[in-house]
Amino acid sequence: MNKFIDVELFKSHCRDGMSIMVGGFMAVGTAEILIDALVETNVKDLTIICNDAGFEDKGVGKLICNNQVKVLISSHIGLNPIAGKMMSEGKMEVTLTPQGTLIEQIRAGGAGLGGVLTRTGLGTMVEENKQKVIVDEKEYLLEKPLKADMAIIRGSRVDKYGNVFYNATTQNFNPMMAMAANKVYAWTEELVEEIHPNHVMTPHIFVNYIVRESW
Amino acid sequence: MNKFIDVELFKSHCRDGMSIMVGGFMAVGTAEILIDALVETNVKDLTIICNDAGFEDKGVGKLICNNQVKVLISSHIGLNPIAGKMMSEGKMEVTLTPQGTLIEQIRAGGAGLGGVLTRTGLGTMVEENKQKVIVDEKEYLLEKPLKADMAIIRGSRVDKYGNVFYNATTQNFNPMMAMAANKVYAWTEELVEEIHPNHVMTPHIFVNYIVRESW
Amino acid sequence: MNVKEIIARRVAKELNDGDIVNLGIGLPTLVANYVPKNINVYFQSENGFINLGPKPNDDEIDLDLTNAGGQPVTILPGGAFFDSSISFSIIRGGHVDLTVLGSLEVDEKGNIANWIIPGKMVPGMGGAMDLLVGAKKVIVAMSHTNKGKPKILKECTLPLTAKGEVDMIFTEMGVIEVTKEGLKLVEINPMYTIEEVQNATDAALIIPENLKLMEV
Amino acid sequence: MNVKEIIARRVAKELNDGDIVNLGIGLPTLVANYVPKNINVYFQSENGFINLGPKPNDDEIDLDLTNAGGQPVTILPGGAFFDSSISFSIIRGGHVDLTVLGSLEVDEKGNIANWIIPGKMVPGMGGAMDLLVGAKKVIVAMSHTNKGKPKILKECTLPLTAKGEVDMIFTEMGVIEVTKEGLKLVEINPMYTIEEVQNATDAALIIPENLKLMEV
Repeated sequence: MNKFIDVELFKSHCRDGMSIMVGGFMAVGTAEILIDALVETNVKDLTIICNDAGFEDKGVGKLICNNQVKVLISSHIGLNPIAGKMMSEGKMEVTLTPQGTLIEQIRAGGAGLGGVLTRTGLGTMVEENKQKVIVDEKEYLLEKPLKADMAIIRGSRVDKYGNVFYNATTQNFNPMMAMAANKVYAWTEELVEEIHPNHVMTPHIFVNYIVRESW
Repeated sequence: MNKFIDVELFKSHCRDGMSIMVGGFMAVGTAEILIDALVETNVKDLTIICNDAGFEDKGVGKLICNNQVKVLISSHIGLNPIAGKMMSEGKMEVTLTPQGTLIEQIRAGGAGLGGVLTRTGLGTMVEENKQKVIVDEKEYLLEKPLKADMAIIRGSRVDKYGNVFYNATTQNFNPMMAMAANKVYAWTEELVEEIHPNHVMTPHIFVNYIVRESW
Repeated sequence: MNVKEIIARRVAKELNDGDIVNLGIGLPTLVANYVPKNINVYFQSENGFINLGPKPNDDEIDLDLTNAGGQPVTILPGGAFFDSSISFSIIRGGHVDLTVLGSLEVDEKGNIANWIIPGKMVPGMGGAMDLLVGAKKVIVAMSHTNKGKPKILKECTLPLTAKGEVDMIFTEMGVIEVTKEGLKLVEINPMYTIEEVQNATDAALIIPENLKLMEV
Repeated sequence: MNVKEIIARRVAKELNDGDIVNLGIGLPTLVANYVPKNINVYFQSENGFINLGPKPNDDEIDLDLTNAGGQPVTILPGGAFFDSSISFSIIRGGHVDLTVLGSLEVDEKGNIANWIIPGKMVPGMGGAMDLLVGAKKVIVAMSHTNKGKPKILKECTLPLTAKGEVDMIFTEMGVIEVTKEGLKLVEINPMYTIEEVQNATDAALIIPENLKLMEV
C-alpha cells in the first residue's frame, strides 16, 4: 500500500461540503501546507472541527477568512477577529464547545462510544437542547461523538508506513482526530525510514495518505 | 517531594478491604515484586481490578490463590483454574467485564466522566441490571466509572520524578490505572535520571510512590 | 490436511490488501500462516500492538512482547505499541476490518455464544464481545460439530457473546453466510454432500443455485 | 507594586508543595513569578504538558513548544508532553489541585461568567469550563471592579462559565471566600476600609471577627 501523495493529488480529494478535522492548537501542530492547499482549491461550505479559529494568517483562520467555512466547531475563536465578525454577521455558524468536551467527542467518535457523559457545561449555555443522564444521583450532560470525512494532521516525523511521532506540544488534537475521520492525511517535515514501535503516537493504520509538497 | 519507598514501607500501606488496580495482561506488565509483597502482608477482602486472573503462580493469581481477594473485576479468568473454582464455590465474587469496557471504565474513573456508553455487551448477560441510554435512536449500555484506593503499576523505566516509560506490550492497563487510583505505586527494574518528555507514558503527577526492593 | 488447516486456509482467502485483522486464540491464529503472498494485512494483538509477527526463535524471546494469550511473539517492521485504551478504541471504533473467532455455538440470526458454559467453564469474554460488536466483518471459524453434535443452531442455547454480529461461518464442511433470510451455504467441501452438511447443522440451510465448491 | 502584582503575589501564597496548578491567561499567569522558594509546584499547560517553565530567551525559542496562549515557553526538568485527551483527563479527572482564572463577573453563589459578552466579545470558553468543574480548588484572581463597576455580584448577569464552582476570590482589595452563607471577606488590603470594599462589591460581604490584613 503506497500512501504517498503530493499536494496536487491532495487537492483533488477536497470537495465542497466536507467535514474536516484539523489538528493543532493556536496553529501549533497544524499542517499549514495542507491548509494552504485547501485555500487554493477554494472548496466551499466546509464544516471545520478544530480547537480554535487560528489566526487570520495561520491555521484554519486562513480557511475562515477565505469564506470556505460554513460551520466551525471549536473551543475558542478569540485570536481570529474575522471569525467573531463572521459569526455575529451570520456568515459562519459557530458551535463553541468546551475544549475537554471537544477532545472527548472526537475520541468517542474514533472509539465507537455512544457519547460523552460530562459535568462540564452544566448550568451554562452549553447544556441547551442537550440530553442529560443521571448516574448514581449525579447529573451529566450527554455530548455526542464527532466524526469527519477528512482529518488533516501534522507529524513531526512520519515513517514510510504512516506511523506518526509528534514533538513537544504539537501533539494536542492530532492523534484523536486521526482516529475519528474517514480519510486521514498526514503532512510532515521529516519523513523517516521507521519510527521505533515504542515511540509511535499515531499507528500507521489510521493514516491513509502521507502528503508531501512534491515527490 | 521524595517519592522513593522500599517494599517494607509499601507493605505498611496495605490494608484489609482495599480496592487495588493491578496493571498487566496475563501478568505481562505486572509488578510481581509488589504482588509478592501484598501476599506477604496477607491483607484480606481485597477488591482487585485487573484485566485477568493471572496464573496460579503469576500476577494477581497469587493473591487469589492466597485467599486475599473478595471481589475480582476482570475480563478473563481462564488461565487460573483456582479462580474459576473459587468463583463457582462462592469464595470469590467475580465480575466478568468485556476488556474494552473494563479499560474504558477505568479511563472514565480517571478522566472524571460519568460513565461509558457502549454497544458491547448489548443482548448478553453483561447488560443485566444496567441502565441503557438512547443516542440518536441507537441503544447503548451505560457502564460506570471505576476507581480504586491503590494502583500497582510496572514501568520498564521510571525516572526520579516518577515519570514512567513502558516497553513493548507491558503498557496495557498500566497508564489508565495510574490515572484512576487514589495512590499509585510504580515499581521498576530500571530507575533513570530523566525520561525525555516526548517519551513519558505516565506523567509524574500520577505516581505517588516509586518502590524498589531496597534503597 | 487436517480440519483446522482446511478452515484456516479457506478463511485466509477472505483477506484483502491493507486489512486490519484480529485473530482469536486457537484455530483462528492459524489463518496467519496462509495469508496470500501478494497482499499486506496487519494483525492486531488486543493487548497492545499492530503488526503482530510469528513466534520468535528461542534465543529471540522478549518477555515484554507477548500476544493476547500471553505467549512470546514478534512485531513486524512498521509496527506500533499502544495501551489498552487505544487498542480497544481500534476494535470498538470500527477500525478492525475483519475478526476471526472460534465458537461453541452460532445461530441463524448471527448470534454467537463462545465465552461461558454456566457451571462448567467460565473463562470470561476477554476482548471477544468488543471484537464482535466493533469489527467491520465477523468470521466464525470452527469445526462444524462438537463430537457429532451440531454447533450451528436455530437458536443458541448458551449465554450469548453478541447478538446478530456474525457475518460468515467457515467450517471443514463449507462456507455459510448469515443473511436476513437465514443461513446460506455458499460453498461446500467436495468431500461432503449437501445432505451431510444439513444433517450436521441444526438450522435449516438455504442452498443457492450457484453453490460453489470450497477450495481445500 | 501595581494591582496585578498585589493579587498575583497573594495568590501564590495559596500554593502547597506538590500542587498541580493550571493558570489562566493574563493576570493568573503572573502567579508563577511568586512561587515560594521552599516548595515545588507543577504547572500544567492544557495544550499538552506538565512542568511549564518560563519564557525562553530569543535564541532558545522552539516553535513546537508553546503554552495554551500559543506563546513560546519552556519545559522544566521532569516534565512530560501528552495529547489533549490526557491533558483534559488531568483537568476533568480531579488531578489539578488548583486553578487560577480571571473573570468578568463572580457572584455570591460561586457562579462565574468569563467567556462571553453576547453581541460584543465571543472568544469562547477554551478550557475554562473544564477547569472550573474539574479542578479541586478554583481561585478567581481579578481586579475588584471594572472601571469602578462591581464585578463581584449578587447574581451574574452574563452567561455563566460554571455554576457554583468558585472557592475563593482574590482582588487588590482583599481575599474573599465563597461560603454557603455567602461571600466572606477573610483578608483586607490595609490600603482600604471595609466600607470601601463593600461599596465596590455588589454582593453583601460577611465580615468575620478575625478579619486579617492582606499581605501586600
